[in-house]
Amino acid sequence: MDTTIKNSNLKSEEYFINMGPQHPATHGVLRLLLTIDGEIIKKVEPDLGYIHRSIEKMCERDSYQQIVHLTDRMDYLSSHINNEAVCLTVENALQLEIPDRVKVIRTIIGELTRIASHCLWWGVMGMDVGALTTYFYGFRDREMINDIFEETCGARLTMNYNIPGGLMFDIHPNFVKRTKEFIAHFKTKLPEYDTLLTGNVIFQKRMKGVGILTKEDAISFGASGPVGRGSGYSCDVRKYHTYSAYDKVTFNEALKTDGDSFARYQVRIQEMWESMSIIEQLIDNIPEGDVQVATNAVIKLPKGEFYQKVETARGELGVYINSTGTKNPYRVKFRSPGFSNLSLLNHIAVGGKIGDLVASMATLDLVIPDIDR
Amino acid sequence: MGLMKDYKTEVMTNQALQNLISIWIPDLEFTEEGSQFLNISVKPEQLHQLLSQLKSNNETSFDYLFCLTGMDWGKELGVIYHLESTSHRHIIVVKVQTEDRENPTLDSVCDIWKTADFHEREVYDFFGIKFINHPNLKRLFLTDEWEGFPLRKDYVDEINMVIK
Amino acid sequence: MSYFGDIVKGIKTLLTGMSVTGKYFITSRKGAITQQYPDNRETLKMFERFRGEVVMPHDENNEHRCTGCQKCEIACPNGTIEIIWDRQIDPESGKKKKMIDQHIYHLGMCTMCGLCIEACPTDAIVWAQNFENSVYDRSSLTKVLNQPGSKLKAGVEE
Amino acid sequence: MNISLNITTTITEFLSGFMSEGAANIGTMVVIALIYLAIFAVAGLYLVLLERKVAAWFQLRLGPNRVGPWGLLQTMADALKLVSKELTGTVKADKFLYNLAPYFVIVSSLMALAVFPFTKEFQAFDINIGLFFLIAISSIGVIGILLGGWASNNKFALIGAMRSGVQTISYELSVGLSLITMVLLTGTLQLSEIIEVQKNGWLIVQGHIPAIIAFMIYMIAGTAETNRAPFDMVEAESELGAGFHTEYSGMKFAYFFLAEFINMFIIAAVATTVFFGGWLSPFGITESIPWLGVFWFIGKTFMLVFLMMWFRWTFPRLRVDQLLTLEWKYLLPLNLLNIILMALIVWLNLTIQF
Repeated sequence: MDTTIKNSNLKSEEYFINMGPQHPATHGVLRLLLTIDGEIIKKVEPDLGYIHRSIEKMCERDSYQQIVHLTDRMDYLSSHINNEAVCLTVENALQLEIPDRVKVIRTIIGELTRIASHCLWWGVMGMDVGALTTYFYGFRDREMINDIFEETCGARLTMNYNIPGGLMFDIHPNFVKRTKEFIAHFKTKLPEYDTLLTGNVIFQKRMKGVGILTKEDAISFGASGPVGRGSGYSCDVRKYHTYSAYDKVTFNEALKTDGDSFARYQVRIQEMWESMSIIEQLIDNIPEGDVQVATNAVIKLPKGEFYQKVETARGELGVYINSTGTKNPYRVKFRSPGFSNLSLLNHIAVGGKIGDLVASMATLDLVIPDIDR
Repeated sequence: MGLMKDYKTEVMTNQALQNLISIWIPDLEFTEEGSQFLNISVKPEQLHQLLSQLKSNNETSFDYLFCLTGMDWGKELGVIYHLESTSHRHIIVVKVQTEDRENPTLDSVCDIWKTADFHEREVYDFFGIKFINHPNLKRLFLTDEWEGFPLRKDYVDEINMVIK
Repeated sequence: MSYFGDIVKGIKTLLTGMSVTGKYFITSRKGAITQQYPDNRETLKMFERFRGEVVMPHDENNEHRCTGCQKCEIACPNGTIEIIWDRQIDPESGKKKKMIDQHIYHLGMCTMCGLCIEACPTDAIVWAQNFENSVYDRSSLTKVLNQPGSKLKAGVEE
Repeated sequence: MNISLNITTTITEFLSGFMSEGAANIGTMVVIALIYLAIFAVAGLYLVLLERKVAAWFQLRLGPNRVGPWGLLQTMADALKLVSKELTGTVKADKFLYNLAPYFVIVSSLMALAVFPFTKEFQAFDINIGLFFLIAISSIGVIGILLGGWASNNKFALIGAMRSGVQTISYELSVGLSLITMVLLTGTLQLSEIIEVQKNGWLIVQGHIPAIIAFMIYMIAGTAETNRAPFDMVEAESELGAGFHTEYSGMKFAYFFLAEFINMFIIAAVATTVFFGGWLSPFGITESIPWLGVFWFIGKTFMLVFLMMWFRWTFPRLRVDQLLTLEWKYLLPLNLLNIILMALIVWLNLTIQF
């Protein structure tokens, strides 16, 4: 769209506007310095660090069991998957043989986490584009998952259910029943998400062709998760670097090639269906067995470097542990999906309106503690 | 959809990678010890050449920089690049270190992978490594007036750091 | 004509959207998903695994199971638990042994990770389901878990 | 019934019993103004409550239920709280305009209320250009919003105000044209006479197809006129924080807020009068009891208010350029076509009359 006024003596100036750190659309304490010409975005510069806790430095003084609970506080919407990532790294380094029961339970809870995270995303994304009611419908369904977590893990968000070597304790006797109830419930509610929002003409106008990210840019910017897959970039860690019980189940990788906000939206909706199918395949076949393998009370990793990728609800989480053979890691690095996804915000928002910025930011699904770590 | 995609692609072996890459630049150090990937140690002056070749070469085509880690090895500062190829699906790790702790400088790889922009700013913020040719090298997380680089091993902050 | 077709289609999608909210409006009498929190205190029951705060159960003789081994203190990532102990003469055996004086728990620093309870070899500390932890003064978040005058239950240490 | 429902004459007659004619007229004005102010302050508050309750029911919540039975006094308590709050403002604000803006908004919306016939003869101001007056008055409110956004010296407020200006100028056109379509059918602008015409069937039935199209256009444009979702570009809390009233607090904020709800009532009341027969009961079932007209008028209006709330709690918000596309590419051409269609129908006598 050509927005310049030709042959005009009108003088216009670009101006700065401070979006955040307290702003409804930034979902936390992200601060964006916008350069705007009228309504058109010229530049977006994120300013981070408002809740940086330096988890990486804290990890250097903690034991390996203690690191796990810190990762709850990174991407709190997929805390279980974060825990799993650290545990997998430690287990691989120690070359522990993890019981199948643990793998299956981890996978089920991981997929439940993904659904819960996407439910919340759907709610707040609707709110960002102005449909306030979606928030409550999304939360209604997420609430059931949170109850399942609370009953089994003892906490709703920061679960800390994994320990290196397995799970902290066995699943609750009601777990299977409640999960099946949830799947049955959610199968009736997810189509409602589509009727309420997906088909809506206003919503489609707001989303289609907004925040376009090409496949090449997606790879170059290190986009992962639904953001990458919305651009046609096949990047599902569960497929390429399979872990836990993902090799035992069949599921499709949700892929869309448009690269706009609507594609990212559709990818997430489809991921919820895939997650449900994964849970259904596993929930009746949880193998019997132990939920822990014995580890030393003080875990010492062998000297070396260990890297583990997992697929959180937001994308690829990498855990890099550099060990010198002591009980504390020498260096821990978390490659968080949100950090890379945020870095492409400037790229996709420039040229759009303020409303477009909000819409594309909503489909990036940023969680600020994940970026700030 | 419906069609099951084949996710098992032919991966170049580490040995083949090593053979290929060692032709480009002679004095690289290769090791697989203590790591699940092939590690390459490179001198700072050859870093940019190696990395751009790793990306542009069709046989390697490491187009996905999935992790950029700043490191403090005690004596040296450095950066670890984790690279993956989205077409071949092999992974390689490139390490670079500099012994200059007062004014460490390395080449920026922003022009090769755009994601390096933020990651290098993070490394600059926490380790104080300056990246030459970085378009916008300023503090990312910390305030501009912050003194010191917190993730270095010799950083001391008696008020905020709780040491057990 | 696609111009008018678009209008009709657009209106149709809007009406389908309204049918969803309309359905919930009509059935809203069935009950809300929200809870009337302070009113439902009696019926509100937390799950038995819920991590509210760490407590040390005492039996009717005012005896606890904590031997003062400090494993919880070591396991805690945040320095939430402090154990003050000294060697006292055990009245039964007459020997000097390690006994807790105070098991201090800083609720304000606790992240509810549960590592201390996993670490405890004698099950002396457990989770309580109380979640109403807000207080007016930060200092009242520091709690002493063993009751005054309590002592170690016999037979725990074996 | 001996007491005439024509309140103006009733009060004037009563007052002229003990004062001169001029004084009585002025007295009447003051009394009626006070009555209207009181009624609509309360009505505005209860519209806010209704909105909150309706929103809650759409969203599976309970809504306000703490203050008074079923939360009926909630908005009263809110108003009390707002009155007692400090009036803050920015340092470099244009103080005079900043303080003036809320009054512009609230006065313009209160003025429009005067012309509605709530039931037969129960009308403060039966002007013969009634509809024209309404359209004119309802455009004044936007000046208040523009002033408020400009004078706040806040960029978010300014963006909101500019959006508001764009939006109101565009949609004013559709509101006017869709009403003119109906005027073709009635042949009068006077609201009381528009209702008289509808004794042979509500206009939405009389004018059938073009009337229904006009009604739909009117409701869309009317919703936009009140700056409510899906057209709440002006506030757009996920984009602009709070838009033009970012810097307002206390009672000044409450004026903006109340004005929005009274405007919504006005838009719905105009639609009731023009499309749904005003205070006329369906099929004339309660024609013998004129005061029941108030019930029918309010009832119909609230149905339309509910419709607008339903829009708000279902739809996402449009983007600012889409807002203009909708108006200039869809509503306006359709409206012009619709006028021709209506003219043809009136000319060929194809209206449905009972």
